[in-house]
This record gives sequence, structure tokens and C-alpha cells, in this order.
Amino acid sequence: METMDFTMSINTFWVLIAAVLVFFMQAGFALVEAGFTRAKNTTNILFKNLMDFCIASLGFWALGYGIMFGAGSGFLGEIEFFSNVDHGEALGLPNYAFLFFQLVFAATAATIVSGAMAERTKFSAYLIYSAVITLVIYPISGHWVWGGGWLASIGFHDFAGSTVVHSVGGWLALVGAAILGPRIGKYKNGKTNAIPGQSLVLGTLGVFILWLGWFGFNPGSTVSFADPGLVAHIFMTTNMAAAAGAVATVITTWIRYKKPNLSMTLNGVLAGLVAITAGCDVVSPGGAVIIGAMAGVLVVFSVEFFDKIVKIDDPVGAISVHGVCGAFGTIMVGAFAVDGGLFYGGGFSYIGTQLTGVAAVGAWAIGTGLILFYGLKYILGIRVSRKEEENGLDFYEHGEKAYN
Amino acid sequence: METMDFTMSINTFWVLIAAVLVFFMQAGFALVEAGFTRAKNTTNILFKNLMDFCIASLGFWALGYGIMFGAGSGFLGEIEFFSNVDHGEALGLPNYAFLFFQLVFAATAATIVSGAMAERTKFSAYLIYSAVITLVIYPISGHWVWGGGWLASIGFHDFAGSTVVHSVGGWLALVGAAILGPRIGKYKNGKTNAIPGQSLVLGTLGVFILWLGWFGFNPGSTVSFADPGLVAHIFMTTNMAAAAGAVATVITTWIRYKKPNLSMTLNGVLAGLVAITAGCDVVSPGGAVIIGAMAGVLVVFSVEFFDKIVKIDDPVGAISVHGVCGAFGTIMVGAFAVDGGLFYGGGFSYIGTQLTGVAAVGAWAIGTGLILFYGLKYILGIRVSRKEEENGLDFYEHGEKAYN
Amino acid sequence: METMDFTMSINTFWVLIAAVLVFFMQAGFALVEAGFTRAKNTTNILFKNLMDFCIASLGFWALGYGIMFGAGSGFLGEIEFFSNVDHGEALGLPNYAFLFFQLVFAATAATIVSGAMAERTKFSAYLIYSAVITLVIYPISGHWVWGGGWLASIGFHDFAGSTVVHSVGGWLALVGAAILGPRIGKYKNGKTNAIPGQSLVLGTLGVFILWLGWFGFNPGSTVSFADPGLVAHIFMTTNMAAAAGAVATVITTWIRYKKPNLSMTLNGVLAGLVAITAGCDVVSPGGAVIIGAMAGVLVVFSVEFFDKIVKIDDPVGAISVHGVCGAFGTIMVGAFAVDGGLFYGGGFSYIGTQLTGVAAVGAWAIGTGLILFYGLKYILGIRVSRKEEENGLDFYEHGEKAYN
Amino acid sequence: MKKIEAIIRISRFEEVSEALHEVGIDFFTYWDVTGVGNEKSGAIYRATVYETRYIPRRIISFVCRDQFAEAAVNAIVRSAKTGELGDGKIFISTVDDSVRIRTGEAGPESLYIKD
Amino acid sequence: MKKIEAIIRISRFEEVSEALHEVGIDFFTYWDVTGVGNEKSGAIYRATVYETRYIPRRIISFVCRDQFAEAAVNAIVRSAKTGELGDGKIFISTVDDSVRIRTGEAGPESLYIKD
Amino acid sequence: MKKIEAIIRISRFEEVSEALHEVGIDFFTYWDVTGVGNEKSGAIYRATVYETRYIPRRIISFVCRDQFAEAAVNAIVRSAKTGELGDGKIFISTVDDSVRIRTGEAGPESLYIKD
Ligand SMILES: Nc1ncnc2c1ncn2[C@@H]1O[C@H](COP(=O)(O)OP(=O)(O)O)[C@@H](O)[C@H]1O
Ligand SMILES: Nc1ncnc2c1ncn2[C@@H]1O[C@H](COP(=O)(O)OP(=O)(O)O)[C@@H](O)[C@H]1O
Ligand SMILES: Nc1ncnc2c1ncn2[C@@H]1O[C@H](COP(=O)(O)OP(=O)(O)O)[C@@H](O)[C@H]1O
Repeated sequence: METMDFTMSINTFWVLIAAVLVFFMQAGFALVEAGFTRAKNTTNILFKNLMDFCIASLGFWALGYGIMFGAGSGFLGEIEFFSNVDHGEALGLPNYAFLFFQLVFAATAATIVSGAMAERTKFSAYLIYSAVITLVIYPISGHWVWGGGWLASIGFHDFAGSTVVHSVGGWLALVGAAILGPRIGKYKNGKTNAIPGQSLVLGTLGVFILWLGWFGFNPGSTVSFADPGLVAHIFMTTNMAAAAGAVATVITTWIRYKKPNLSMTLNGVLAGLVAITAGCDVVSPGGAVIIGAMAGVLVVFSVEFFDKIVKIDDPVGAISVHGVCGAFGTIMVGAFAVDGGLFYGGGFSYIGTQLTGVAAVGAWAIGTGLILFYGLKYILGIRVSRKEEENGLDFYEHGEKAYN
Repeated sequence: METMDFTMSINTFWVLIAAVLVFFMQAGFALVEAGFTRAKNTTNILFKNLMDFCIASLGFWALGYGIMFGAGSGFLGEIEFFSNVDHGEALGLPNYAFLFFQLVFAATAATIVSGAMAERTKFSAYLIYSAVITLVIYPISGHWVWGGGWLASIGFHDFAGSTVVHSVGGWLALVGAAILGPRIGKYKNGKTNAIPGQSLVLGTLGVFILWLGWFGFNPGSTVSFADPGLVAHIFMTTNMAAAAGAVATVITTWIRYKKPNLSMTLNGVLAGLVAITAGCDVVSPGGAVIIGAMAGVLVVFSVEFFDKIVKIDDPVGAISVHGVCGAFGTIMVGAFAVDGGLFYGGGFSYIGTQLTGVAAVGAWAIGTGLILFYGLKYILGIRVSRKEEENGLDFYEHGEKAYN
Repeated sequence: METMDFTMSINTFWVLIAAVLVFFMQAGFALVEAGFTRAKNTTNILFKNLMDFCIASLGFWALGYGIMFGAGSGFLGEIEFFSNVDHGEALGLPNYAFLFFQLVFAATAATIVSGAMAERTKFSAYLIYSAVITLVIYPISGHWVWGGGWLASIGFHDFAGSTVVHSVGGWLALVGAAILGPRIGKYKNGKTNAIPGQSLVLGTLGVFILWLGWFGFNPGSTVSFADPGLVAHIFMTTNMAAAAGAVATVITTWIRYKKPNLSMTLNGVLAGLVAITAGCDVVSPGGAVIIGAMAGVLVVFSVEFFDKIVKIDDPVGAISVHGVCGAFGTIMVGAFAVDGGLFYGGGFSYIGTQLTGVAAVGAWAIGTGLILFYGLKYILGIRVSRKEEENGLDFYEHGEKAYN
Repeated sequence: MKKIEAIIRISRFEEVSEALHEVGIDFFTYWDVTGVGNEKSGAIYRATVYETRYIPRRIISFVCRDQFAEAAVNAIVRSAKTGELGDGKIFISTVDDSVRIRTGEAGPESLYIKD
Repeated sequence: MKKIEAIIRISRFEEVSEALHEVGIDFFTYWDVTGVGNEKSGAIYRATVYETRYIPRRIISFVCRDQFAEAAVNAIVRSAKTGELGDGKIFISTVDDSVRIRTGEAGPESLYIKD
Repeated sequence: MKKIEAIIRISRFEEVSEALHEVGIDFFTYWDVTGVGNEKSGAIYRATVYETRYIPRRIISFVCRDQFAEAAVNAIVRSAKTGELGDGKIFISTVDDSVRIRTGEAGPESLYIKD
């Protein structure tokens, strides 16, 4: 038996286990997206979810890690090939432990978009998008907040990534879905039609898996087990926000649509989880319940807003869940943070900082998203033909049905 | 790097990971129950499984924790709002770590009932039931055994909850299913009809997930990693009982029904797991194999008994698996405990103590269950109308089919 | 609070968590195999996957562990009933922790075969096979490599079991599938027909679960957390090989079949994972990418080779994924090992050693497989009747359809 | 020989099956379909409340000798009726011939229906 | 009364449904089937590239009064046509009688189709 | 034109499809149904052993010119027969007209069956 550096062993162990849970969120996203779309596009959506993780793994390892965590400037890290500079040491972690943890986060940001663009996006265009987000878009804004960049300096607080991960994914989803246009049949003669997903079993299992993964996502962002009380605290806030989100959505749908609605409540759980992600370390469980519940209400109206007013067709609700609730949750840190939040006597400046961060990252994601998706559209095309869409992407893009 | 309290870090880490595995059992229950019922009620059963966890989370945090672990008397803990009293300290754990671990246990007890009452229970009544069990029923009998109450004092041994969690859930399932009455078509002209579930894939995946979760449930109940040998021991007893349960059920069904039967064997795995839960720390792996195997046989006859003799319609076998095998396993501790069990020369008194605990908790669960379900029945109604049941609960209660 | 032996606690904790992840691979295998076969045989394939784990648990505990790890000779361990000799101590682990970890590995080797022999093998014959592999075949060759046997002595390196676990399973699958013969309709008038599996959703979820499990399989094979850098390293190599395998298969299928193909890419992920298993500790992440990518290409041609040239019908690709890529990955250790590999200036002798191990274990598995499956064939029969096969094994062997 | 095709509510299937048995129809084939008719049902999916006219139904189809047709139709009407919109329809048509595959016999004898 | 059975591409279903509505056919029943015909489609499964003649199709089936049949058939042809191989077929046959289960009424009145 | 509807065992589908091909029937439509007939099968679900008369079957349906009907029926009988209870039935009826959607052509020409 060699002697052990217990601190390093425990911290590394914790970070890797948390990363494994976050990794498994990929399966959760795949199931939610497959469940919320139609059977004729299932091979395609599963395939996209699988490949974006693979491409993100390669891309983040090859370049993204350095851009995000390299010293560089306040705006940008550095080009470090194949993660050859150690950014774990400062945290008392092996470089590869920190890298792997960050890599699964990058992949999470990447995968959010597939749901919003489901059932009509070209496979090849999607693969390119996956590379660009993990090589460029995500690492740069990530650098601002987590890589010691300018948002970190002004005190912007996004503990586990409501903004850095989720709202980046959400805003890219917004731009992508807007540029793509709605699925055929979604809007007809000014009417918004429901296009029910194929399976709530897949949707529900996916949400349970995502919830599970969030117990790696949020508490794992401590990247250390030095403070067991903090980790346990984050487990509680994470769980309570999700539970409160679900209950709030159930009540909202029950009142608004006369019946308790499962498909929306699944979004409500995720809304609560996304919203608490920024402040899971600094709000109390009671605060988490309030934030989660507000997100659970907000998500219903946000989905309606994009669906019926703005008429951007987002089959799984990614824009509302990740974009809107991610931004909302980040701002709420300024209100509910036990130390310095508005409701704890801290004044408005904290909220101001949070707003700055949300706006800056939002602008970045939307700006780069516009360039990326318009670029793809004009160079390669991002939307399949009418015929392919009508007959299903599985048929023409892959020659392989999901079910036989 | 701050210096670390290694003991606390390791214990907290362990308890939280175990809790995460137990959390995931919710997905397992949801899948088993969805798989064992018909497609027309799938939205409903998934929704119930999701919401009971959310309500249990809120309720146990708000009040249940204090009632269970508060000092109080031998019969009852204390009203402590929002888990504001630290019960983890005594165990060397952050309060929230212990709370979160206990919360997922409470949710497990809550969710057991939904399967037995599936396909005919009103959604609103089920939500109220969920609140009552986590706020009152479970914490009180839990206090007797785990909160330092009177059963703890007399030496009743239920390590991880064969009785505290599973049989409480099982007896409530019994009372609920009995008061509800059977599903339409289950019994016709004195004949018992099979109502096959929609999918053994869902059922099998659910059982694998539950088995996985049990590796948090049982060994996690050490709430400490001070004794690695004990934790490892519990992994083995847990696994061997499950495996033996499955093998025993296969053989039993093969002999009795002429063919090896999967749907019953899935129950057999769970029977083995539930039965070993009480004594997983004090029986040997060999003892675990025997207990598991006996439970695997018992569950077959128990399911037949309730199905054909007593004619209580339990679509998933929750009464037999959790109630009967939970009680059985608890009693077997008195026989197989290496230290003091009957077969190890300890005489009958241990069994006597175990029987007392089983009977007391059973009486409590059945008594409160009668009040609760009869109360719900007369005030609100617990059963959907004939028409809703025939057309499926998804249709009328939610306006949303699970599959499209 | 007792004082803790931190080293032992951390190591045990790690080994048990890794074992839990490996356990969950059983669910992954069950889903992949159910997804890649037809709905009429789903009950059967799920049942086989469940029972082989149960039988492996009992058999490895009863005898296999001693045969594998008992002192014995270079060729064979010892008959030690019910794992009563402590083989964990030398590693600083409780015996039951090491036993449980090894037990789930044995079960993995066992379960590989079911996929290749799916849709036509008798249930009873399969159960006997499961017992024989965990009692005899796997522990003996396992002893050679991991039990201090002769392959260990000559310096053969198979860190986590590309050869010990996967290729043993793969070669047994080869022999079993060859002796069984192809499914009815697979080859007709010299033409190879596709028999599409029922569900890519099940297949994809299964692959995600397997990938998850591999984060226990490979890094857990350290059986210690003394070297956090090594564990983290293995997470990275494991992940990168899987990602590269997927990307390579996508490209290969895109070129070769004109369209990116999901069913094959799922095999590509597994090919990458199997191939990196032997050398995950000694190759760099870059090396892992290359090995994974080569496996991702190799698996396509290997599947075609067995399917179209050799005409051995393997519904899930187990022979190519586990047998061929397992052997390939083991040999590649000799080329890519940073310390001593051919490409790092180590000469050819390392590859020679690796080849020896691959050949010896392959010969053992194929030899014993021939005896076992021919024995079963002539004594009991291994194939169901034509009528049973045509109507589905669920119908005749179990009287229970998977879907209703 | 007459072919009877009844489009019924899935929830009335057991009753119809028994009623047919009582009038001597023991053989039939059924499958699930979607019906579009007078009946509407409220549905919700995520944020959209809508009314759907696509209602799950079951078709029961069988061929019987002419003299059984009326009794069979009456049996279905009796057992499938709830009185609410959407109970379904029965269509009766004429079949030229019927063949039992197992024996190759054709004509009414191929319909094993007790008289 | 005529029974119209149209085997169409699933992707044309909405259009056909609307076209039928325009000519007064508001009631029908449909289900999904597999068609074997002229059309072939390339498929891949694992390492095997093959051509399949099994194409997913949908059957729309309804019974209407004789005078509606022609308009209905025309409406379907118009709306279901893409001009490519595999657009499907329409079969027209005669039905002896129709019964509305809810009311028991028989004959053309049982077909609620506005004239 | 005749409409042939054969209710067969799913396990005989390939053989029937080939036999039809041999007699010039290359176009048909099929779907899976549940048959209730003479055949029973033993089933178990959890603790209940029961006999079910609900057996999975497949319907093959096609319309052909009159002169092909007999050969087609014979081909089906030949290929679908196992000799055991439950082999299924074939029903032959008359169709008034057929229309090919792609071209709009009606009558026998719309049935692309080589003579
Ligand atoms: N003319 C028709 N042709 C085919 N199917 C019909 C026709 N009319 C009704 N149906 C079927 O019968 C079902 C019930 O009919 P509906 O009009 O809703 O109720 P009701 O018969 O009570 O007025 C419909 O969903 C549809 O499947
Ligand atoms: N004679 C027939 N009987 C039954 N179904 C037919 C017949 N001919 C064609 N079909 C159905 O119509 C579909 C389209 O026919 P196909 O021959 O592919 O195209 P087209 O009609 O454009 O020549 C087929 O897939 C099949 O389902
Ligand atoms: N009169 C009928 N009308 C419709 N379908 C029938 C009829 N008779 C039999 N069938 C179908 O044919 C299948 C086989 O019939 P069955 O009576 O079991 O066997 P056999 O024809 O060999 O006596 C049944 O399952 C049912 O689907």
C-alpha cells in the first residue's frame, strides 16, 4: 500500500463520481427528446444526442479546455492542444479529473440544442454545430465566469452553470429554432397545433435520469469535498427546487388547463433544476423551494409565449427550460443569496451584477448563434427537405427506422 | 486547500451517494408500475410516481424529519419546522446529508402504494395520501425504530427498513387496494382473470434500477464508512438475497406453472431484496441466500393468496413483495442473525422481539391506513368513475395519452 | 465515532461504487440485446439476462472466486467453498468488497454470450451455460492473468479485461452461435438478410448505460484510490476511446453505406470501450483515441465478415465487439503503452507477450466452448424447435408476451 | 355469406365479445384503429389545449352465414351501446366465398359456426 | 352505400383528411399498415444494406351514400397524389347496410353525412 | 375485380408473400390483428395460468382481377397451411372499382399485375 494523499483522493473521487452522474444526463436528454418527438424521427434524435457527446468529448479535449481555463485574458483562455496544461493542480485535482468533469459539462451545453431543433435539422449541420459550440462558443463565455475571466472579476455568481451551461444552450436553441422555422404543421392558418410526442414513458424516465445527473452537476461543482456541509446543502437545495418546480407546474396546469398535465410537469422539474443551479450553494432550502416554484410557474408561461406568441417551434421546451429559467435562476441569486441577496438585506447591486452576467452571456450566445446558424444555412443548409421531414428523418437521412 | 475532516467527508460522501442511488429507485418504481399496468393508464401512473416523490420531499423536509428524529417521546418525535434541528451531528454528518438520506427513504415508503392502487385511484386522492404518509404515518412508526423510540429500546432490529419502509408501504397498499376494490374485469363470475401489464421491458429495466438502488438503500444505512468490512458485507448479502430470490422464483414457477415465468421472477428479485433489508448487516451471505430464496418462494404463494383467495387486486404485487416479504425478512433476522439468531444458538427471544416490531408497525400502518383511505373515500372519493376506468385514466384525468 | 482506517475506507468505497456501476451494465446488456432482436423473443432475452447474473452471483460466490484467486498453481486456483478465503486483504480491501467487484465482472463475461445466441437458444441450456462459465471457464483463464497465474508471470497486460472478460465472452459467443446455426430466414438462397431489431431506443439507452458502467469497469480495476491521477487518467482514456470509436464508425458507415448508421455506431461505441479496456491505464488519451477509432472501423468490417463471409449469425454483434475488438485492444497495448510500447520505442517483444495472452485465452475459451456447447447440444439440445422459433420463444418457452 | 365490420369503443370490447358468443359467433378478428366522427375529446399537450376528433376505436370483423347476420348485428348494438356520441357503426356487406386454410374447404362449411 | 378504402402515404394524411372534409366526408376510420407495391426504399441495418418493399402506409376507410362516392374519390386522388411511385390505391365496393350503434338506426340515415 | 383478405399466422408471412409473387401478385397491404377462433394458447401472467383465445395474426389484403383470384387463393392455402388448428381463413369479395392515386386511372388497369 502506498500512502495516500487523502485530500486529493477524496476530492478526485468525488469529482469523478459527480462527472459520471453528469455524463449519464446524456441518456436523460436522449430519452426526453426522443419521448417528446415523433417516432419517425427517433433514430435521428438518438443519433444526434449520441454524436454531440462524442464530438464534444473530442473537441473539448483537443482545444476547448485550454480556451476555457487557460490563463489568457479576461475574455479568452489559450490555445493549448490536447489539454496539455494542468488546470487541476490549483484545485488539488489531477488535471484529467478536472478535465473530465469540465468535458461532461461542455457536452451538456452542446446537447441542449438538439431538442429545440428536433425533427427538421440536417444531421451533418448538427454535427458541425456540435463541434463549434464545444470548441468556441461555450469555452469562451465559460472562461468569463469559470476561467477567471471578466465576469468572475466583477463578482458574478453562477455556481454550477444556470447561465454558463444552461442558458448558453437555451439561447443557442432559440436562435437555431428561429432560423430553422417551425415544423410543418405546427402553425396552420394562424393556429398553433399540438404535435404530441411519442412517449411519456421515455420522457419521464429521461427526467428522472436528468434529476439524478443533477446530483452530480450541482454538488459536484464544489470540485472538492473539503466542506461536507456545503455538498449536503447543495443536495438539498437541488432536490427541493426540483420538487417545488414540479408541484408548482402541476398546480399551474391544473388551474390553467383544468387538468394536471404531465408533459408540462416534466418541464417543470427541469425548470426548477435549471433555476437552482446558479445559486444552489448560497440559497437556503427554503429559498430553493421558492426559486424552484417560481421557475415551475414561469416555464408554463414561457412555453406558451414562445409557442403561441413568438411562434418559435421548440418541440421539447429547451428555450424555456434552459434559456429562460437559466437566466431567471441566475438573477434570483441576487435576491435569495443568504449572504448579500436582496431579501437578506443586500440591496440591489447583487442583482445588477447577475443581470450583467446574464445579459453578457446571452448576447454572446445569441450573437455567435446567429453567425453560426446563418452561416450553416447559407453554406450547407440546415433544414431537411419537405419530403424528408414529412416522411421522417430516419427514413431519408439514415435509412433506418427506430422501431420494427 | 482547507484541511479536511476526513472522517466526516468520507461518511458524508458515502451517505449522499447512497441517497442518490435510493433516489433513483423512484425511476425503478415508475417503470415497474408502468410496465405492469395497461397502456391506457400510463400517464397517470408515471405522474403519480413523480408527484409522490415531490410531495414526500416537501413534506418530509417541512415536518416529517422532526417527527421521526426529534427527541420527543418513545412514540413520537417533535414538530420541528423545515428540518431546523440538527440530527446529523450525533452521527458525525451534516444535518442536510442525513436529512436528504432519510427523505429519499420516506419517498420510497410513499411510492410503494401507487402500484397496488394503480389503474383506478383518483389522482387528487393519491396526492393527499402521499402527503399524509410522509408527514404522519411513516415518520411516527419510523421514530419507534430509527428515531430512538420504543421499538429501538426493546432491541428490535430492522437495519435498513424491511419493516420501517417496505412493510409500512406494503400494509398501506393492502388497505388501499382493499378499500378501493378490484379493477373492473379482474374478478368475473368468481373467476380471477389475468390483466397482463403492457411491457416486460419496462418491468425488467425497473427491477434492475431498483436492484441498483438497493446498493444505496442497504449499505447506505450504515450512514458511515467507518467499517468498510460491514459495508462490503452488506453489498454481498443484498446481492446474494436478490439472486437467490430470482432463482427460487424461477424454480417455483417452473414447477407450479410448468414454465419459467418472468413477470413473477421480477417480483422474486424484489422479494429477496425486501426480505434481506432488515438483516443485511447481521446475517451471513449464506444466510442471505436462504432468506432470499425463501422470500422468492413465499412471494409466489403470497401473490396467489391475495389474488385468488382474498381477492384483493394488486396489479404489481406490492402487498406481497413489500408487506409480506418485508415482515418475513424482519422475522428471519431473529433466526439467521449470526449474533443471537435462533439458528446460531440464540433461542427464541430474538424472534419474539422481531415479531413484536412487525406486529406493532403493521397494526399502525393498517390502522392509520384504514382511517386515511376510508376518510378519503367518504370525503373526496378515491376511485374514478366506471367510465374513466374503462377508457383509461389518462384520457379523463389528464387529457393526455402516454403514447402517440 | 470509531476511528477510521482512511486508506481502507476510501479504497473500499471506491471499489464498491465501481462494482455498482459494473452491476448496472447488466441492465445495459439486457436493453441492447432486447433492442437488437425481435419483439417476439423479448421476454426470453430479458429473462436470460436477468438469470445469468443471478446464476453468476451464486456460482462465483460458491466456487469461482476461489478458482480464480486461490493460490493454487499457475494454471488453476483452489476449490474454496463460498469464498471463505480472504483475497482482499493483500489489496487492503475487505474480502467481500473484492469478491463483489470480481463477481460483477464474472457476470459481465457470462452475459455477453446471450446476445449472439439470441432468438433461438433453449432457456434451460442457457442457464446451464451460465453456470459453467462462472464456475469453470472464466475463473480459470481469469486466474492466469489476474490470479497470479502464468500469463501474469510472463508480463501479459490486461488491465481491466479486454481479454479476460470481453474476449472470453466473445469467443464463447462465437462458438455458441456457430454450433447453434443462424436464425431461420437469416440466410436464404445464399443471400444474407437483415433482421432489424425491434427498437433503437432500447439499444441506445442500453449503450449509454454500458458506457456509464465502463466508468466502473476500467477505473475500478485499480481496486484502490491511492493514485488519483491514475484513476482520472483511466476515466479520460475510457471516454476518449468510446467517443473516437463512435466517430470512426459514423464515418466508416457514411462512406461505405452512403448514410450514417446508428445501429452500427452503437456497436462502434462498445468497440472503442472494449478495445481500450486492456490498456486504459498505460496508454495516453491520444493513444486511446487512436485505439478507439481503429476499433470503430474494425468492428464494421468484422461484423460484415462474420455476417456475410463466415455466415455466423450474431444478432447483436457480440463476437465482433467483445471477441475481435477485445483481442485487438489487448494487442494494441503492446504498441501504444507509453512505457514499453512499440510506438514508444519498446520493440516488438511487448506485442509478442500480448499476442501470447490473447491466443492462449482465446484457445481456452474456444476449446472449452466447443466441449460445452456440443455437450449441451447432444445431451439436452440447445436449439428450440422450428415452430417455437417462428412463433417466438416468448410464446412457447414462457407463455408470456413482453408487450400487451 | 355476410361480412360484418363493427367499429366500437375499445372499452366495450369484452361485452361485445360475450354478446357475440351468445348468438353463436365464436370466431372473429379485431384490430385497433383511430376513428374520426361526431365525438370529440379534450386533450392537452404541454401548453396547448385542443380538441381532438381522433378517438381510439376497435374494429371487430367477421364473416358469417347470412342467417346469422341479423342476430349478430343486434347483439353488437345491444352490447356496444352506451348512448353517448361515438358508440360507432356496423357495416354489413356480402362476401363471395370463404376458404379455411387448414383444410382448404370453401363455402359456408369453412365457417365453423354452430347453427 | 359505398365503402371507400384508400391506401395512402402517411405523410399525406392531413391533406386527405381536409380534402374529404371539403366534400362533406367528416367520418372515417383509419389505421396504419404496411404496403407492398412498386415503391422500394433503401435501408441499412448494421452492416447490411438492402432494399425493402415494405413501406408504411395508412388506410382510410369509410362508408358513404352512393352519390358521395365519386366526389370522395376525386378528393382523395387530388390530395394524396405526389406523382411519385407509391402514392397508393383507392378501392370502392358496395355495402349492404350500415347501423349506428348509438341509436340502432340502419340504412343511409345512419351515415351522418350532410347532403 | 376481387378483393382477397387472408388472415394468416404471422410466422407464415414470408412463405405466403413468396407464393403470391409466384402467381403474379406483387402488390398487397398487410397489418397485424388479433384473431379469435378455434385455436387456444396457454399463457401465464404472474400467478395466473390461463388460456387465451386471442392469437396474433396478420391480414394480407389485396385486390386483383377476377382471373387471378383462384390462383391467388390456392397459393395462399398452399403456403399458409401448417395443418394445425388456427391456420386462418381467406375471404373473397367483389370490388366495384379501383383507382391508382398516382395516375388517377381507374378500373383493372390500375392494378399493376402482370397477366
Ligand atoms: N361513415 C363512416 N365510415 C367509417 N367509419 C365511421 C363512419 N361513421 C362513423 N365511423 C366510425 O365510428 C366512430 C363513431 O362515430 P361517431 O360519429 O363519433 O358516433 P355516433 O355513431 O355515435 O354518431 C367514428 O370514430 C368512426 O371511427
Ligand atoms: N392490388 C393492390 N391491393 C392492395 N393494396 C395495393 C394494391 N396495389 C397497391 N397497393 C397498395 O398501395 C401502395 C402503393 O402502391 P405502389 O404500387 O407502390 O404505387 P403506385 O400505386 O404509385 O404504383 C402499396 O404499398 C400497397 O400498400
Ligand atoms: N368467420 C371468421 N371471421 C373472421 N375471422 C375469422 C373467422 N374465422 C376465423 N377467423 C380468423 O382466423 C383465425 C384462425 O381461425 P381458427 O378457427 O383458430 O382456425 P381454423 O381456421 O384452423 O379452424 C382466427 O384467429 C381468426 O382471426
